[in-house]
Amino acid sequence: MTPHVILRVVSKLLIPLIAMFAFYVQFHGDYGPGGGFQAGVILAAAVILYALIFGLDEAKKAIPPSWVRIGMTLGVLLYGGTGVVTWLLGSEFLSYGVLTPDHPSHGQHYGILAVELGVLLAVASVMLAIFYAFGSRQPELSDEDW
Amino acid sequence: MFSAIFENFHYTIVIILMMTGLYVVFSSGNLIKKLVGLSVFQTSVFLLYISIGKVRGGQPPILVDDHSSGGEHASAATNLLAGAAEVPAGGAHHASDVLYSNPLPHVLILTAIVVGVATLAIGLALTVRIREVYGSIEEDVINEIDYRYNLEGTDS
Amino acid sequence: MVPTILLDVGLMAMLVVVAFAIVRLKSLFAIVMLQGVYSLVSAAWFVSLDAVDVAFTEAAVGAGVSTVLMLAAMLLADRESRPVPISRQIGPLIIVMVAGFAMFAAIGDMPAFGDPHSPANQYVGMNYIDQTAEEIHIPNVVTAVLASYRGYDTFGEAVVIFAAGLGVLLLLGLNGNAGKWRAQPNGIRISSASAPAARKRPMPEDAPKPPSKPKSTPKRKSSPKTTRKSTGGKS
Amino acid sequence: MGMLEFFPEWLQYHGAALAVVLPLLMGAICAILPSERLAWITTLIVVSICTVTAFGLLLVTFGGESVIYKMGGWDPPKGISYVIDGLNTPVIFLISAMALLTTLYGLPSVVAEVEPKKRAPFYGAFLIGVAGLLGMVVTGDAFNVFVFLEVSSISTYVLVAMGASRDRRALAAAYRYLILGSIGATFFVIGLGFLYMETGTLNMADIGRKLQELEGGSRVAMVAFGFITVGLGLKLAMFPLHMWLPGAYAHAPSFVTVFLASTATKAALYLMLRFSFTVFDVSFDYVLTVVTYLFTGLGCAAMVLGSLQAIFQTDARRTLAYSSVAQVGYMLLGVGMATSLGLTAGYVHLLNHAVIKGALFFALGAFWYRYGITRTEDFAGLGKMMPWTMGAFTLGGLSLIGVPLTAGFISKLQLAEAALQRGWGWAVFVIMATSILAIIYIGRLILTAYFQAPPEIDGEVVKRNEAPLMMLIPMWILVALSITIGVNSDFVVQAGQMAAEVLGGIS
Repeated sequence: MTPHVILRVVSKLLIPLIAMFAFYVQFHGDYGPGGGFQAGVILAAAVILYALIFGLDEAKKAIPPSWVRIGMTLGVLLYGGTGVVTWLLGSEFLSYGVLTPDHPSHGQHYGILAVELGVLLAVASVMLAIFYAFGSRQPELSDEDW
Repeated sequence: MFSAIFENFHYTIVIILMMTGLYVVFSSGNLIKKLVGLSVFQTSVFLLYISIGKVRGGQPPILVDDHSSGGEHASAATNLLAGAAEVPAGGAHHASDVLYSNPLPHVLILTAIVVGVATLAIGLALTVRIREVYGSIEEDVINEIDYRYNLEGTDS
Repeated sequence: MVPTILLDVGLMAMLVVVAFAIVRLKSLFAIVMLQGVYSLVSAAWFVSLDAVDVAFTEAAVGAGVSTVLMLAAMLLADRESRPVPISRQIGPLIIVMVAGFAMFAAIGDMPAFGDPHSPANQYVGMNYIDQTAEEIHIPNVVTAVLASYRGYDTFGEAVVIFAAGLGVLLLLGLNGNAGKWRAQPNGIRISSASAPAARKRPMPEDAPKPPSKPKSTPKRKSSPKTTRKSTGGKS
Repeated sequence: MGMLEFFPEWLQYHGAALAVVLPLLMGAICAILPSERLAWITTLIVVSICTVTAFGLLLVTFGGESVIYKMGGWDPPKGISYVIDGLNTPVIFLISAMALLTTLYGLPSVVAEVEPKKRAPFYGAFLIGVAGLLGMVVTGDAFNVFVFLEVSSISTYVLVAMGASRDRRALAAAYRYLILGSIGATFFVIGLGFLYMETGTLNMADIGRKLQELEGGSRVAMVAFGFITVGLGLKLAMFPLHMWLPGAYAHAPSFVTVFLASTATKAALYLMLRFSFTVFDVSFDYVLTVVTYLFTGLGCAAMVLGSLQAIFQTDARRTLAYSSVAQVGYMLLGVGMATSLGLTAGYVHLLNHAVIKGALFFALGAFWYRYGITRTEDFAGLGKMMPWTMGAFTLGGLSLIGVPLTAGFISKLQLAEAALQRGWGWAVFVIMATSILAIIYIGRLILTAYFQAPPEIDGEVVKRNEAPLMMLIPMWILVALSITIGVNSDFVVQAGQMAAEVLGGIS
C-alpha cells in the first residue's frame, strides 16, 4: 500500500474535514437541511474513504468490527431509550415535552437532539458494518477478469 | 383523459418513470439488475410523493422568519430561540406571510429512502451468497439448477 | 417562473433517458453507475421541488451508499447481465402497462401540480408549518415532524436500518466468513435426497464431496451422527 | 371480565406501545449478547411479557372498549396513534402467543439449524420481526403500517435466508421474497400516496372519515384502493401473487417457518380487512365490487388450485405451503361475502388456521430435527419412529381437512353457514371439494407414515427416536387447542363476531 502518495496525503487532510462536516450536518439539522441520517452516512463515508486508501485491515484496526456491532445497538437504544425515559416520567412514548415540564418546547429540543444522535450512531455503524461485510468477502473473480 | 395528462405532465412523467423501474424488476433475469430496477422504481415513487407536496411559488419548509441560519435573514423578524420565552403561545403566526411547501411528504420520503437502502443492502448480500452457492446470478440458471435438483433429488 | 419549468423539464428528460438506458444496457457496471446518476438527478429535482432534506438524503444514500454497495456486490458477483428473450418480456410489459394505465386514469381527477389548495396541501401537512414554531421552536419543520410529531416512524426507520445491518452481518459476516457452517439433524439422516446446501462448484479450499459434509459439527449430546443416504427410504 | 382487575391500569393504556417497543429494543440488545442461551432467555422473557400484555388488551376489548394511544403525546391526525379495538387484539394475541411457542421450540431447533455464533443475532432478528408484525397490526396510522411492514419484512427475509445452512434454495427463496415483498410494499406506498393526495391525512380513521364525506372519492381514491389491495395481496399471498410463499416456507429454518406460516400472512390479511372495510368502506361501489368479485373469485381459485398443487409436491413442506395458499383462499372467501356472518367465518378461520398450521409445521420441523426428513417418500415408518410427533401431525392434519371435533371443522361450518345465508350454495360445494383434495394430500403423508415400514440403514431398522420435550410441548399445546376449539368454539367465534362488529360489512 505504498503507492498513491497523493491520494494518501489528500485523504489524510480530507477525512477529518468530512467527519467535521458530518457533525455540522448533525447539529445544524434543526436550522437547515440535514440531520442524523445524513450525518451518519457522511461519517461512515469518512471511514470508508480511509479503508479505500489505506486498506480494509487498517480501517478495521482504527474502528474494530466489534465496536461497529455495539454502535448499531447503542444507536437504536439511544433512540428507544429516550422514549423509555419519557415513559418513566409518566407520559407517552417519545413525548419529549415531559423532559422539562415547565417548558415543553425545551424538552422537545433535548428529545430531538437525543434521538438524532441515536440515528447518527445507528446509521454510521450500520453503513460501516455493511461495508465491512461486503469488503471482507473474497471475490471469486480476479481483477484481470474486468 | 389525454388533456389531463398534458396538464399534469409532472405526474405523467413520474408515472412513466415508475413503469420503467417496475419493468426492469420484472423483465430482467439478472439479480443485480433487478435490484437496480427496484431502486429506480422506489426513487420514482419518491418523486411522486414530493410532487404531491409541492406548492407553486412555495419555499422549502424551513421557517425563514424565525431564525437566521446564515445571518442574512436576521431582519426585524424575531430570533425565535431568543424571543420564544417572551412571545406568548399562539401569538406567533409566521406562516401566514410566506408560502411553504408541504413538509409531510418530505418526512415520509426520508423514511422511505432509508427503508429502500436497507432492502437494497439485504438484497445485495443475498445476491453475493447466491453467487457463491449457485455460481451464477442469472435467474434462469438458478431455476434450472433447482429444477434439476427437484427432479433428480441429488446435486450435480 | 419560466426558468424553473425549463429546469424541471430538463431534469425530467434526463431521468427518462437514464431510466430507458438502464432497461437497454447489459453491462452491470454501466447499469449501476446509471442508477447513481438517476438518484443524483432525482436529488436535483427534489431541490427544485423544495424538498431540500430529501435531496440531501437521496444524494448521500441513493447516489452514494447505494452505488458503492452495488459496486461491491458486483465485484463479488458478475459483470454482465444476460439478455432476456423477447418472449419473456411480454408478461412483464403487460403487468407494467396495467399498473401504469391505472395511474394514468387517475390523473384527470388529481389536483393540479403545485396547487396550494389541494387536500394534501391544506390539512395536516400545513398544520405542521403553523404549529412547529409554537410547539417545537425549531425552524426546520421537516426535522420537527421527523423527530417529534412523527418521531415514532423515525424510530421504526432506525430499527429498519439496524435490521439491515444485522441481516448483512448474519448473511455475510463482518469478517467475510459466514455461510460455511452446515446444519445437521440431531440423529440419523434418512433422506432420499442429499441436502443441497453446499456450493455447486466447490471452492478450492472446500472438501470435494459429498456436498452435505459439515465444515464444523455442532455439539451433540445424543446418538452419534452418521451422515449417509439410505436406500431410498422405501421398503 | 373479572380477570381485568389483575391487569394494571397503566398497561391498559400503554400496553399497546409496550408490546411493540419492548421486543424492538430487546431485539437490538439480543444481537450483541455474547451467549446464545442468554439470548434465548431474553427472547423468552420478552415474548412472554408481550403475550401477557396482549391477553390483557384482548380482555379490554372484549369488554367492548377501544383505546387510542397517542405516540409522542400528539393528537391523532398530527401524530401517530396506536388503536386497540376488537379487530386487532385477537391478532395481536395470536402473534405474541405464537412467538412464545416458537421460542420454546427454538431451543433445540435453532441449535440444529443455525450456526453457533449467529444464534444470538438470529434471536435478535426474530424479536425485531415479531415487533414489526405487532407494530403493523396495532397502528392506526397508514404510513406507520408501511414502516413496520418493512421492519418485519426485512428481518423475515434474513430469517428465511438463514435456512441456507440446511438447503441453499433458502437463498433464492429469500431473494424472490425480497423482490416481491418490496414491490408489494412499494405498491402499498403508491396507494397511500394517492390516498394522501385525495384526503390530506395519514391517520386511518381520519382517512375513513374524509372518504365518507367524499362518498368514496374520485378515481384517485379508486386507484389508491387498487394499489393497496395488490400491495397487501402480495404480502398475504393472495392467489396469483403467492409465488414467494412455497419457497420461503419450505426452505426457511423450521423455527422461522412455523412463525411465518402462523402469523405473517395473518397480519397482512388483517390489514386487508382494515383497509377494505374501515378505511375504505363496502358502501363505496368500487370497494364492494372488488371485495365481492375479486376476493371471492381469487379465494376460490386459491382453494382449488392451491390444493391441487399441494397434491403434486414431493416435499412435505411445500405441500403444506401450497395448502397455506389454499387456506388463505378460505379466509378470502369469507371476507368476500362481506356479510357479518362471512366476516366472522373468515376471521375465525384466520385464527384457527394459525393454530393448525403451527402444529403441522412444528411436527415437520421435528421430523427434520431427528432424521433430516422433508421429502414425502421419506415419511415411511415415521409413525413408529416418532409416534408422538406423528400423532400431533395426524391430529393437525385431520383438523386441516375439517374433521368434526377439530378447529378446522368449526371454520368450515361457519363458512358454509355464511355462504348459505348469503345464498351462495356453490361456495359450499367448493368448500367440500377442496376438503376432499385436502384429504388426499394430508392422507398421503399420514398413510405413508403409518402403513410403510421404517427404512433400514446398514441392515438395521431405524430405531425410534422421539423429538425432544421442548419440541413436543408447543406442538401438543396447539393440537390440544385445536381440539378444544373443535369441542367448544365459543371463544374464537366470539372473537370473530367482535371483529365483524368493527368491520361492519353489508347487512
